[in-house]
Amino acid sequence: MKFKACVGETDYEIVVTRLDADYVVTIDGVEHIVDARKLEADFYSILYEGKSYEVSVESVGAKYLVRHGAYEQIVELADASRGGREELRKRSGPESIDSVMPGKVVRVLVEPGTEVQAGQGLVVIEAMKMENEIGAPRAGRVKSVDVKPGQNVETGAQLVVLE
Amino acid sequence: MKFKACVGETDYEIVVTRLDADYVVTIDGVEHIVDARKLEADFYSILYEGKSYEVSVESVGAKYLVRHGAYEQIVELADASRGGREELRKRSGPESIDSVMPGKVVRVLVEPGTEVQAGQGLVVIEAMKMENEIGAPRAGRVKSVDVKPGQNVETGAQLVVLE
Amino acid sequence: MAAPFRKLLIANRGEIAVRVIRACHEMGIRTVAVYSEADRDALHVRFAHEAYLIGPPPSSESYLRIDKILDVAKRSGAEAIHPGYGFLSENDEFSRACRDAGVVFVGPPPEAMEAMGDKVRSRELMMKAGVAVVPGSPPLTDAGEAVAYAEKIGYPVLLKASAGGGGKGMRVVRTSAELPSLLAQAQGEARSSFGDATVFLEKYVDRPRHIEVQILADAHGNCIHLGERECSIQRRHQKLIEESPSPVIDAATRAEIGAMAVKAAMACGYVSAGTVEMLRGANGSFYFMEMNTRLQVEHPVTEMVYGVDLVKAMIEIAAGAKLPWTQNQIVPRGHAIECRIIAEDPSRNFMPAPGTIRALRGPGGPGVRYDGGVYGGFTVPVHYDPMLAKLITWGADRDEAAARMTRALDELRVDGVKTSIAFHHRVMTHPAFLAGDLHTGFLEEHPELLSPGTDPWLSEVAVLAAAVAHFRRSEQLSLRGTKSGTSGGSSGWKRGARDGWRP
Amino acid sequence: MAAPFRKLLIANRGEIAVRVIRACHEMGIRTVAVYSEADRDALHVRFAHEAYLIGPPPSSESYLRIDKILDVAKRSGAEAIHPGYGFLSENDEFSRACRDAGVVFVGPPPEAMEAMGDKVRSRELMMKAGVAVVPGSPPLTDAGEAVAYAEKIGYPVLLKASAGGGGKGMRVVRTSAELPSLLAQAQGEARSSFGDATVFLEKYVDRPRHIEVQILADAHGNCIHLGERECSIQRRHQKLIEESPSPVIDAATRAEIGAMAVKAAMACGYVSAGTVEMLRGANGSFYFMEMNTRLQVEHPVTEMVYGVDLVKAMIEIAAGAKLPWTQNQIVPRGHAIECRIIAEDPSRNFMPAPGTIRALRGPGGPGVRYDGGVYGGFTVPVHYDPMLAKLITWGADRDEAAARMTRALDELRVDGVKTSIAFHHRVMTHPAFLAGDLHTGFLEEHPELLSPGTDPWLSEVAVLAAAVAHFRRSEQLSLRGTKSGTSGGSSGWKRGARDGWRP
Repeated sequence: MKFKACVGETDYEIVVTRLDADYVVTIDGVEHIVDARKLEADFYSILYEGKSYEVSVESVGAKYLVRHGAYEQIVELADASRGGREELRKRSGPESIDSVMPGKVVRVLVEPGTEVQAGQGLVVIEAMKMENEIGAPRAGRVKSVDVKPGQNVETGAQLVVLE
Repeated sequence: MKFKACVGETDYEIVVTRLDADYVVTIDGVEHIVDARKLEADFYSILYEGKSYEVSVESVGAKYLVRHGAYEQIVELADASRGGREELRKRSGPESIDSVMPGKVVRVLVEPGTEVQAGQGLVVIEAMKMENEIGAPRAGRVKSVDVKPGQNVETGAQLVVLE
Repeated sequence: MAAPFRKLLIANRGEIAVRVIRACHEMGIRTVAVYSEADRDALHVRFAHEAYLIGPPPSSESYLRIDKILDVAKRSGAEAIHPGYGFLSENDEFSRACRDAGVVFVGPPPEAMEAMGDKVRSRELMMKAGVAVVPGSPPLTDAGEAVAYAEKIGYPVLLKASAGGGGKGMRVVRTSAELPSLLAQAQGEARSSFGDATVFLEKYVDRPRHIEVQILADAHGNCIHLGERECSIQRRHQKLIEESPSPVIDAATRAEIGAMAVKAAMACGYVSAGTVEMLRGANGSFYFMEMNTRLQVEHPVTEMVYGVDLVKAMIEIAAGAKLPWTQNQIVPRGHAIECRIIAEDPSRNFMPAPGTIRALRGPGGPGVRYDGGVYGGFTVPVHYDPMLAKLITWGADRDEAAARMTRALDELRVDGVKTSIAFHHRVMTHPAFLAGDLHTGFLEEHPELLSPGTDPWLSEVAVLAAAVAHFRRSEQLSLRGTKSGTSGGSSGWKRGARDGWRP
Repeated sequence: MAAPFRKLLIANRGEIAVRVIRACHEMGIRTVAVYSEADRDALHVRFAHEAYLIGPPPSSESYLRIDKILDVAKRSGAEAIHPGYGFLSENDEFSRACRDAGVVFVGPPPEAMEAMGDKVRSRELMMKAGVAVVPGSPPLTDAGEAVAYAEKIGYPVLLKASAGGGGKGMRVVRTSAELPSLLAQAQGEARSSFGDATVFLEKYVDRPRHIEVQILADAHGNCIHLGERECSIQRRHQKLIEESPSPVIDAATRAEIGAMAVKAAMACGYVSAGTVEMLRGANGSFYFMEMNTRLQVEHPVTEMVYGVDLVKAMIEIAAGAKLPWTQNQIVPRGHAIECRIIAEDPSRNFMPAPGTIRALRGPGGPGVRYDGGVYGGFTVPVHYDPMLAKLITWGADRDEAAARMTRALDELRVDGVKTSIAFHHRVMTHPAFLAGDLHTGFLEEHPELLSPGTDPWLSEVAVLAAAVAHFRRSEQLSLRGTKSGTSGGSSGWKRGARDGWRP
């Protein structure tokens, strides 16, 4: 099986095959014999080249969040037949700003048409007894505001759309 | 749902129904509202009559091994339409003595035809670096010996049959 | 030794409720938990001997309901109530209601609580007792008055809630322009957190260390201190990492500030465990900040260094016991550090990250104490504090305690929610932390601590792990595909059923 | 402080391998694990930085293979090897092979190990040094000779393996009739455990307490003791529960037996951590039993009471460091108890109970140390020692340590295999244990400790829990039944497929 991996700004060509109980993972032509044991859901013990790692691997679509002890790394994977990084990155048009936590909307700081700067506050959500300002990830114009003060929202709820 | 429960020498008549998220468990006519939450496989948090218990409940056929902290209790359950204790207890004829652990047979102390007393050693199995004598649960005559010294056995392997 | 009470109710939740339950069980006291609808599966409910539902998730309808809690105490026959920290722990009305209901409140008498709980009154009391305080204002009525006081004291100034604690309703103000909006924010937070919008101003001491002294007083006039804790590493004025002793306090200073704390406690007729919080300026001068009339989150570091169980001591004192120690029997050994493991995302300015904990593994081995309030499978409610657990390590010296914490953080695994674990790991290995160069602006000074570092070697491991996981997932998907493929798929059956075909 | 080694190999498995790995990681030393085919998923493999397979499950083909272990040390670049306890830890040949291979052995020099490792030689050495020993025989050649010595010493006598430890090859003999068969058993066990069938006889002291003294010696001629441990609660001559201090040893006696232990260690040129085991007769007299030239399983109780990390001390000493303490800097505080959590069934005479651990929850909170070697989901191999974990508690006094242990045992949950948890719980609340009335026949004297007690109240809970579980299971079964019923069953589809029907 072939695919592409992106870590930060770096791309890798990956080939994975099985070898008995192990995996052979080739990264940019360099072969690694990986003894990976799935010990729990999303949790592996990995031995390779004498080194031992406990890693948790959570996937969200094509993104894998890999944690080893106190370190974490996001690895994006894409089918090698498609465009790799380009495919992973292509995003344009209006951007939905979603709540990253469940909570209660306490204030809405913008209205449709407001021009905002990157980092400017859009909505304030109270969760875990704290008020948290959700800011604009980039400059733009508010296309719609989809919540009202006092409203309870879940994680992923659309708060505002930027265009 | 109706059934009988036996704990040690005591029998109980049990009726269980659901009441919203709770259970109504009637023991010998006395009703208990039980808030039982299954938190893991075979593990419950139980609240009833103000008391809180964490219990693990492992079932082996009609037997339930219930543990709460350092206490444990075996509860046998049987369909009320059948004979209860009598049904649970009816066992006769030859008895298979099975290994309670995986290990290696180091010595066989009896042969077919040997008359044994309750507690008398039948087979010695080495496991976890210790020699363990498997004794006769009751007096009887050895019908067959099903293992040989040097043989590896798994838990549940038939060692000897008593009649 | 007979148990001081037969049964005790814990008017709290989370790790501190579990902490109090543990002390009670060791003392042979039966425990009564109370819980909101959001906490049916919480650890304190599971660990207590008894548990009673007291209302819907919002604290105002459950953990802050004095009537409901006293009703449970009555129904269950609890003889005493431990309030933990937060919620009703510094509410003198609750303490009085317990007294009126004939239930022992495990904490100070309401009069001492009232005197010390109001920051304005406690400052006045301290000034009278001759203890140094930070220059400040009386309670503020409007923005104009606030600007006037701020200019008199000199910027930067700190807005603080009169009734508050834990950083709620606190704001640093650096210019008069931002004062009105920050004042409104502080008042709003004070109102929603404490039901009292009163705030006041204080001189903001630059590069201050947060140093606090633990005291224990009995009802017989005896009071001792158990040295200091340093709690300078904070976000939003809330502590993240605490330690005992402070790297900058020597034995002579300890005796001096300890005596000051005892004097403060005695001045208000204090009984039980309490904490006198001070700011230590860069020049070594100490200012009284406030007295917390309750058990502190960070009490374990003192327990590990002094070999004393503060919760048990509070319970014995509440039952009328005399302090079993004199000041000179209280001897420190080694060093302890606590990290508060919170469900927040440090790289997003400590934004709360509630959710379901998929898996949790606690650390073990020598010198490690783990006080948890959650478990794998538990959904962290959005209604309460984001603290999941406290990890405390002890070492023969500060270096060993920090190295042990680093090791324990490597072992601690909380999957499913964002936590501060990796952040704590970075702090424990940071040169400024290891040098003991701390102040309350530590994180602003070292913003690199907020973001995960990169390690080219670990990138390789991450790629390998993701690749294997991806491969396994694809294998499973294609396995399912193959199965349904060879069997002709389920659609054949469905069609057959729809067509009324039966064998 | 620079790490004493860059990389260290741990020639062991289970909890002690994890313990050594933890010490190394705190010291900044990279760790190398070795594992047999049965241990791919073991915790020590997961925790170490590096891990190498050294052979099939039997110890003789893996953990006892000096050649393979030294080969891994060479390949991985490990500069030192810690042997843990058991396996090769008291094998002077291994110590020598390390020396020859230029790898530092973290333990005593082979000469001291050899002198103390052979029980017959060590007795001779002790007698020469003027330390009291239990009357005994030279190595026995046959049953006739054994009977003669036994009659000379007087029954009861104890058969012991010359090369052994941990109760392997030990038998109490009470009459001459049973001596020949017990001798054969002891010899057989000695051969299979240590590769050496040599056994000898000793006077069996009645109602003795097992008291042992921890010593630490450096290579510069300094040697100190860290007080005693009492390890009287045993089954099959293997310790189950240990504590420090002993409830019957006062400061003067401690100083006396401590000095005796230091003398014993100095007599053989000892370096590293070691333990001098003694029997204390009911009359208060002490007899030297043996010196264990390695880290003991029960070392944590000493660590908690003295605030010292013995594993780190061993590693520093192996790297040539001087002892950082003099005798008078070694001061005990409080009391610590250890329970060995084993996969055995106490109600079946401690029969081994290997299997798969379905779920495991470690205890937490103040004064609790948990040193585990397993985890939920792990299958305990049948090839090795049945110890799963050690639970250690500290208290300001013995009562508090025992109450805390009881509480921690309530929290510890190991599902899926039989364990000693409930047994330990019964011991911790038993009047004879709480009175400190211990001797090595404690379990024979109190056989009620081996069986679970009954509690009518808990029977009700058990019935309720079983009833709910049974009801849920039936519900699920009937739910499945209903589903397939309403859909007409899969048989229709199967027939359709078989008939070649396609949509």
